[in-house]
Amino acid sequence: MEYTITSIAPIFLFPFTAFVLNAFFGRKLPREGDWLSVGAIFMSFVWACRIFSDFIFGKFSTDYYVHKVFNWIDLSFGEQIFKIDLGIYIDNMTAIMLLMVTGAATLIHLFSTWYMKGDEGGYGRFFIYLSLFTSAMLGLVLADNLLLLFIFWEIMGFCSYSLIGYYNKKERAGYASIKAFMTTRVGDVFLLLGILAIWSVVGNVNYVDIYSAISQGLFEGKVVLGISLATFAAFCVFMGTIGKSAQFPLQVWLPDAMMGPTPCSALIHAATMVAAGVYLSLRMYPLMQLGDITHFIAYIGAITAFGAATIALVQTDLKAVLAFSTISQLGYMVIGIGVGSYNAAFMHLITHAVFKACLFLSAGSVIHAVHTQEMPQMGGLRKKLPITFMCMMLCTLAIAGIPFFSGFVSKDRILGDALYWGLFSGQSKVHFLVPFLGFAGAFLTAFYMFRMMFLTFFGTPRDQHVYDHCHKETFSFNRNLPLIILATFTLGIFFSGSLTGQGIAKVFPKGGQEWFKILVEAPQVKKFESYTKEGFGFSDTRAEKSWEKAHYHHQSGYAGINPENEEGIHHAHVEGAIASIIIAFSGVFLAFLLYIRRTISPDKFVNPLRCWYEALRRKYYFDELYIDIFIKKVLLKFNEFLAFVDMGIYDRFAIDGWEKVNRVLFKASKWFDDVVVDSIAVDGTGTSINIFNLILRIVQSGKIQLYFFILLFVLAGYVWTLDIA
Amino acid sequence: MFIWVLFLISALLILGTSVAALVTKNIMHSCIYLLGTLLGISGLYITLNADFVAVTQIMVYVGGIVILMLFAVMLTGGKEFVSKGQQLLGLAPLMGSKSTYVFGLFGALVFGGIFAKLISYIVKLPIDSTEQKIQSTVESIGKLLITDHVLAFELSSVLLLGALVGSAIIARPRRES
Amino acid sequence: MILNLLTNLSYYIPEIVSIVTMCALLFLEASYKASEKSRTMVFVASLIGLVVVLFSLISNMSLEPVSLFASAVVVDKFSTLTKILMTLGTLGVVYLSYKSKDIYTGLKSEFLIMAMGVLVGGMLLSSANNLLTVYLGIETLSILSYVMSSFKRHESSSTEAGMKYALYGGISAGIMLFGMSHIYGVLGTIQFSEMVPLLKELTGANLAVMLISFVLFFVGVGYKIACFPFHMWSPDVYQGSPLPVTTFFALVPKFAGLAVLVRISFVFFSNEGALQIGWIGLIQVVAALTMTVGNVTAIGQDSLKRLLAFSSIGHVGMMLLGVVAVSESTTRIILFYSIAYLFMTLVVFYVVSTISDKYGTDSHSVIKGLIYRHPLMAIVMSIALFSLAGLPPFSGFVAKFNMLSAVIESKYYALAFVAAINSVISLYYYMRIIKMMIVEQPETNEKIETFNFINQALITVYAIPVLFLGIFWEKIMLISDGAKIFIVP
Amino acid sequence: MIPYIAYLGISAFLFIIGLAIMMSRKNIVAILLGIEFILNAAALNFVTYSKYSAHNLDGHIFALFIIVIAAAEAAVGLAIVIRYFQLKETVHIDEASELRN
Amino acid sequence: MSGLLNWILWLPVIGMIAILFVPKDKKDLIRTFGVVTTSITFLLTLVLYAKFNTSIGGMQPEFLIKVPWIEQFNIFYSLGVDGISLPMVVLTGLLFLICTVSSWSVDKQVKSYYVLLLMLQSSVFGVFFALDFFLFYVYWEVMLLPMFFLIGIWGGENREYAAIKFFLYTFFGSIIMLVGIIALYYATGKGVDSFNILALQGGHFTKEVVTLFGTEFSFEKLFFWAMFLGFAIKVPVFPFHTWLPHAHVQAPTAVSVILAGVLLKMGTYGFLRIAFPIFPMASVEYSTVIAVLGCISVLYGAFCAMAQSDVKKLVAYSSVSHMGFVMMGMAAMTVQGMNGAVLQMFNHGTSTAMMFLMIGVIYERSHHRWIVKPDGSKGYGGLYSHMPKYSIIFIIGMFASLGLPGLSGFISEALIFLGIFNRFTTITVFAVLGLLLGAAYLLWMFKRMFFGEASAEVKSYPDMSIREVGYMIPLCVAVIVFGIYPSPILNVMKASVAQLLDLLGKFS
Repeated sequence: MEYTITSIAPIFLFPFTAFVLNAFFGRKLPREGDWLSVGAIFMSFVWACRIFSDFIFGKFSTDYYVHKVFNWIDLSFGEQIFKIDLGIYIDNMTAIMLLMVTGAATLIHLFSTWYMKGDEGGYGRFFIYLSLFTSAMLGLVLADNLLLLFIFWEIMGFCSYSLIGYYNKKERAGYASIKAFMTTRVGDVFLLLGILAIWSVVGNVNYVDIYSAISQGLFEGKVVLGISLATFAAFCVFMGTIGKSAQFPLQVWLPDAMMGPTPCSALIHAATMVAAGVYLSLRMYPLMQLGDITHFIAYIGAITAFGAATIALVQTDLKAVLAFSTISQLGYMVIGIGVGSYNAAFMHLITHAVFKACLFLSAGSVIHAVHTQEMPQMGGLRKKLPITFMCMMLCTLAIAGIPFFSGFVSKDRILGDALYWGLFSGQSKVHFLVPFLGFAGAFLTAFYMFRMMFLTFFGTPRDQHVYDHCHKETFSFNRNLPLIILATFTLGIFFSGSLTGQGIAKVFPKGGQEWFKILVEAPQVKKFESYTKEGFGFSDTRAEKSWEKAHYHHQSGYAGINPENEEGIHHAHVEGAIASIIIAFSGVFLAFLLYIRRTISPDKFVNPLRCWYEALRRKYYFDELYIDIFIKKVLLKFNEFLAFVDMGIYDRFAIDGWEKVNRVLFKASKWFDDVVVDSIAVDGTGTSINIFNLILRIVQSGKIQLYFFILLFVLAGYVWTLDIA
Repeated sequence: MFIWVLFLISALLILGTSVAALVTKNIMHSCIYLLGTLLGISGLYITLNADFVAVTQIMVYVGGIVILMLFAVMLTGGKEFVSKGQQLLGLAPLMGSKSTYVFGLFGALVFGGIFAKLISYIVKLPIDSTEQKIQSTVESIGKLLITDHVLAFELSSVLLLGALVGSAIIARPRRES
Repeated sequence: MILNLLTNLSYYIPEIVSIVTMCALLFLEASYKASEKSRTMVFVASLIGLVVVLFSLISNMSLEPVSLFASAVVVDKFSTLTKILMTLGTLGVVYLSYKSKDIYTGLKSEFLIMAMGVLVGGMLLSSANNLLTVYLGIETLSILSYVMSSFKRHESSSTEAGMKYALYGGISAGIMLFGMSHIYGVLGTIQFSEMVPLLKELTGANLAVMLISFVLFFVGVGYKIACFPFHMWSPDVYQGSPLPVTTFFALVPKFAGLAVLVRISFVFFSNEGALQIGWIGLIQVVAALTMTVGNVTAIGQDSLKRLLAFSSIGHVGMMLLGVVAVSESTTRIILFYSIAYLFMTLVVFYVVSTISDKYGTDSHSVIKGLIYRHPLMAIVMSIALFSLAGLPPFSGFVAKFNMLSAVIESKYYALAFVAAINSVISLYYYMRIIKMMIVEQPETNEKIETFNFINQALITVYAIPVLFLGIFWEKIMLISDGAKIFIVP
Repeated sequence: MIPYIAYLGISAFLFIIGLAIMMSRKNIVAILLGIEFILNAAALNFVTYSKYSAHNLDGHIFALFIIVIAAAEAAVGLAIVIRYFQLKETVHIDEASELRN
Repeated sequence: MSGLLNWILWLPVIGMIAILFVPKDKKDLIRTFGVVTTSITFLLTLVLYAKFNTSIGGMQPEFLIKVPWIEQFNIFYSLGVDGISLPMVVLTGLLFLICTVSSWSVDKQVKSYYVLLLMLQSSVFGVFFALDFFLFYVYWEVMLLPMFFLIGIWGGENREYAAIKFFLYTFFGSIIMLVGIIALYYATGKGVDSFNILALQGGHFTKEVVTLFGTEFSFEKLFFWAMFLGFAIKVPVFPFHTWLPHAHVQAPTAVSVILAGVLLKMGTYGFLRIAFPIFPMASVEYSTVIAVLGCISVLYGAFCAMAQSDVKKLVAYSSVSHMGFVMMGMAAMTVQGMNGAVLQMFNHGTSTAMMFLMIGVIYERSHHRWIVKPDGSKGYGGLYSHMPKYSIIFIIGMFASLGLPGLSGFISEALIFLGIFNRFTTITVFAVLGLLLGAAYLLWMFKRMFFGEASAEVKSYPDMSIREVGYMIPLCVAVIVFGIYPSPILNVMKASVAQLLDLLGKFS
């Protein structure tokens, strides 16, 4: 079966068309066109399934990809050559992403039709943005180069902005939307710089060209701003990830982004957009390695994973807990990238997308039912919302890293790789800090997720009014079906091909392998060494070359330092798995003690650590640091200062100045004439010679003798300067 | 010898009266000193063989302009504006005040500079100083006035006519609305 | 020999006609009682006389250049064209004076007499070819001007203006004479044509004296055209004088002074050497300073007349740039500039005169919101002001363009930049007037109805060349190009 | 033979005196008087040069014209001064600064 | 076809004369005349676009017009169009059409307003068409006159100051340029081609020397700076930018649109048409300075914009910032950068026009433009929920302006950055911050104006009328279409740009 552009593009075009149609005619359509969006994304899902199945069952190889290129901008004329080609690039990773995105999006769209119902004036708008967002995300996944990726990346940012600011009558929504857009934009700007840096070496930013350039050593010896260009580019690209995936220190936007409607949080701020940052880093993994910033990445991930988890401990807002848990989980993915756990990081991306989407949708279901987001006002809801509770529980188990659930499979593999990376790969033992923080974070995750569950669904209603207000949940197609489907996919078996992720049972035919491990490998730049630009083009390259087999270890999917030491990796994985199981359960147990049995009062922890607690509640003062100090005190003051200088000083004095000087001199000379000369100089004649305002007033003072004098004076000047020799 | 004597007398007259005209307090005296200077100059003209010019000088200047000036002084009251107690170093009040002196002195100095430069070159001029025979210039001047300088001669009448009419217009006491 | 002097008298018809007109006016004025009728008669007579002068001048344009009266004067195309300009300027002023309230009714005919006298002086000056005629010309211009500027006999300001003019004129004439005397002393002659060959052979002390003397000589000319530092009388005099007189001063004496300056520069300084370097250097400095002082001081003037005085100083600085070049194009560009300047000035003064007649003051505030009160006047005035500032597509731009190109052709780049910056400064104060006329709201909504059809037609006629010469300037340029200085061999 | 520089010196002296008068006296008539000194200085120069270097009578002619024109100028100038006095009752030069910036 | 340029150039004048004969009181007739004239002109520019031969780098021979004007000086009335000027011409046609429509609500002295507007259009076309230096200069200056009056008469409270400032500033630059023009005339020996912009191109003056104050300067360098000053003020580049906020704030809506949309482009157009090709050596040598100034403009404009509480002033400063990008793109002297710069000229024209039109729309309702009033209270607030149509169009304009991919601003900025990174890496790193700041001030402004509850006053504003939406739609379409597919513009310009780059390449 041949892939043509027309057989792939619909994935992107369906939601895009829905967007266009809804944007123009949405208001005139029945139900404001929501069916159009849902239908479109479902069609995309079907298409994605087709591609996925092709990739899984058709070839089942790591080397399989489709690359279509078409010319977007061609500035070449004569000797001046410049082209920008855009294209579609599908390999296994893309196929999986497509499936995840379309699947999650379909379900979330569906859920939205329930959740957003009755929202006056905004219902249609919501679906417009949702469609646009989905198409952008699909475009990003399909893109074959960083520029196109960047384009969709930014469009997603725009959609995120719009959806966070969806409730535009709330001032806070406005703040949150700007904060989200601007914070990610910081990362975006760096990403753009990274693209520029790469472009300056490679001549374009196609993934394959970048890999090829890396393998050919084109980056070597290039220096930018005193550091190696590779490091610079890698750092900049990773900054994109930091911004989009809400990593430290740009994590501040994501909690506020919860101002948006819950389905949009589920789709954008949990499942897809934030994961796009990780996706970018995965795509550019060879560059990260070349630029030697993997340690940096690992530490950023570790700090984020642990720090966000600590903050999540004290949140009382249901969505805020989820938001911080999202940040934390994204931190794990980033740790995965940093430590070389490529495959597991991507897997965690997918699993996280599923369970976090489900968590958010469940939260949405709860919030919609009780009309509050504050957990202290909930409690005991499991009787009123049984289906939601069940789904949410499954997801919580997954995220907490309980065995047999997807979260365990992926997170544990990341932690195992991190353990290997920190302890056994032969580098400094100091780096044990990364797995340590990872494990600590895992413990906290288990704790706070169950804290959330316990506070929400267990115990007795704390606010009877809210409880009474909540209707008993009955199965509804668009409310519960998405939850159930998503919850189903939190089972680890779908991802690992085994129950534990440790190869207990094999499901798929290609013996002894998890399908993830087979399908997803770190990009092997060596394969692209012989690649030349002409080799690609407008054709399907599937059959053209049989690439060399991958060099990495299939067993572990590990791509970091010393991947050959399979023994060590395996060893670390076993240790990691044991540790994380213990940790997960102990976390759950602690939560149980605190919030169900109440044998230990939370105050026991809070009181001695009062200031720490306060810091957590204030999210480590990042908002204060950024907004109050950096933006308000520094940036705005600086701006006001500059604006004042510009209009008040520069413009007034340097530009209008000569006129003002004239005026001032005029006044001064008048004063001089009237006061000084008249009172001090004899006779009040004003005939004293003052050079101060020679040209202006005294000169033209109407006193003819002064005129004479000036005449003579200047004349003498002329005569004396005459060069007679 | 006559020439030398005339020259010396005229020169002394000029120097003396001109300085006096500058420093005197009284405007009327000043006019009279001007008269002396003009006479001195006509004396110099005589030493320079310029008989016609000398005579015209006396006639026009002495007979016309100075009288005009005197009339003007009389018509305007002849005040010299000196305020007491503000004179230079409290010494003899000559004609002005400190500032006017500063002013006049400065001006003179400045122009003195020009002269210094000019004269430093003029003394180097190769000028023929041989004695010439004294003869009347009236006839030649008359000829020149109706040949070479006829245009200037004729057009100066326009000037004089204009000046005449102009002075009449301005000084005419008639008041219109 | 005497008859020989008269053979070329036909060249001198314009001057003779002017003098005759002047005398005729005098007689007319004397023989009729002061009444509206006699004033009209004098007015018509002067118009007729001026038109005849104009036509005779135009017919002179086709004649070959000659020197007359034993080389006392030269009649060449340059001088003839300058005379045409002066006559046109006088013509423009004649009607202005006739209708202006700034000149007492009883003095209107005297004004015309004086104006004819000044015109004669200007004509003499523009074709002067020896030191005596230069002196006589300048003095004729000056002395009659003193009278003209104190025409408002009952206002001390006017008299003060005349007095200042006289005093300043006296001192500068004295200095000029002093310089002339040394020129005469060194060269032994007062004829330009005899001086030229002698000048070439000068060396040492002679040359030094000569240079200084020429600088002193320049004082007299510079005073007439009001260039720095001899300009200081002009704002006071312009402000104090009646408006038609100010207009007249802005045109006729300036053209005459420029003509003589150009002639001197060409006759004496067209050969390279120490003299030329000294002279050109002098003019450069003077030009730059004149422009700057004129334009800078014009900012912040409240009196329109005073502002225009300073602006005309600025324009003189511009015109001096043409003298700096001393090249083939000098006469052409100076003449073109003068032509452009003539019409712009006429328009501006015409409007200012009308308005200050109406309100009795020439302060800025009276032109506020002129566009609402008399659109035509405001539009024409802004065209003229834009033109004065040197904006295309008006004639002022072409004039400035040519001026700059002459300077740049001679590679005086610094001067060109100074000139450029000066035209920005000048734009600033012109814009303030335009702003007041067009942008600001009027203080009263009263229409200006005294401005009748003849007036409207007249300013339109004045404004047409301002616009037309900005676009189709080739013809005039060719005519001016033909007007070369005739150096008597 | 009298050295020509003597004449020139006298004329220069006169000139400076004239300037000094013009610049320091406060009476307008006195200033006009100063002009006469200056003009005379110039005329004296002309006549001197006429004898010593030029050997022609152009200098004399010039001097004559200077005298004539000086007379005209003085007449007009004095007329204006008198007019001014009639209007302002003063001939102090610094009072005459009505026209100024 | 050869008369097409003449038609485009003189049609507005014909319309202007026609309006002059319409009585003052028939306001609608005058407006109709104005709109008809500009729409025909716009159609003609589209015809020009359609007839354009993209494979020719230089002037399109088909459209060249050359008639002697002043033969004595070798001045010609000479018009032509190439790939660099064509986008500007089309933009001019479009924006003037929109402006005449949007000015329908102007009620003060309608006749003079339309006369001046059409006069302005003709002179702007003249600048873009002129191939004769003298003609160029004349149009360059003539354009100032209607502009002065349009700002001065129909502007805001402080209009007089703004108008004079605009006029003087520009005049200062252009008069210095005039010195350069004349110097070139004499440097070429007053020949037939001395005022011919095309013939002057190619770096004929690299060896000439100029003496100024006794020091020798290279002719090329000295007069490059003269031209630089003239164009940089028009662009405007820091530190010559201060006229812009005043002019924009005070100008009426349509004039702001023209000013930002077209007139600023004349500065950069001047660089591309005149300064670079005529003085290639100096241009290459001083490209760093241009880039640095561009970068400073970007940042400085953005910083200043952030501190503004007047929305129009904010957008005005954003223009400074965006034109800084154009300068940088030109300074890059690479194919991407240069094309990006020209594209940015076009795109900034559309996006900033949108912003100004939108501000005009709200101004007509509220009669103020404060984001935050001087007393600290909110100027607007809640527009989003109250005026949905307005908000959506505003969002499109705003995001196009801040460079959102998919809208027009992004691709040109990206091209510029791609072009400049290799040459001026450090500058790029700083300039990229401009994108960040650009987003910051625009979004912050948007937040303050559009979010929150609508006050009673805001609730009294009607949403956009059909006319208002009507004239916004072409711009929206342009912003979106050229954001997604910029090739229709890039294709016409690339040959000309390539030719320019070939020339510059010889000197780098």
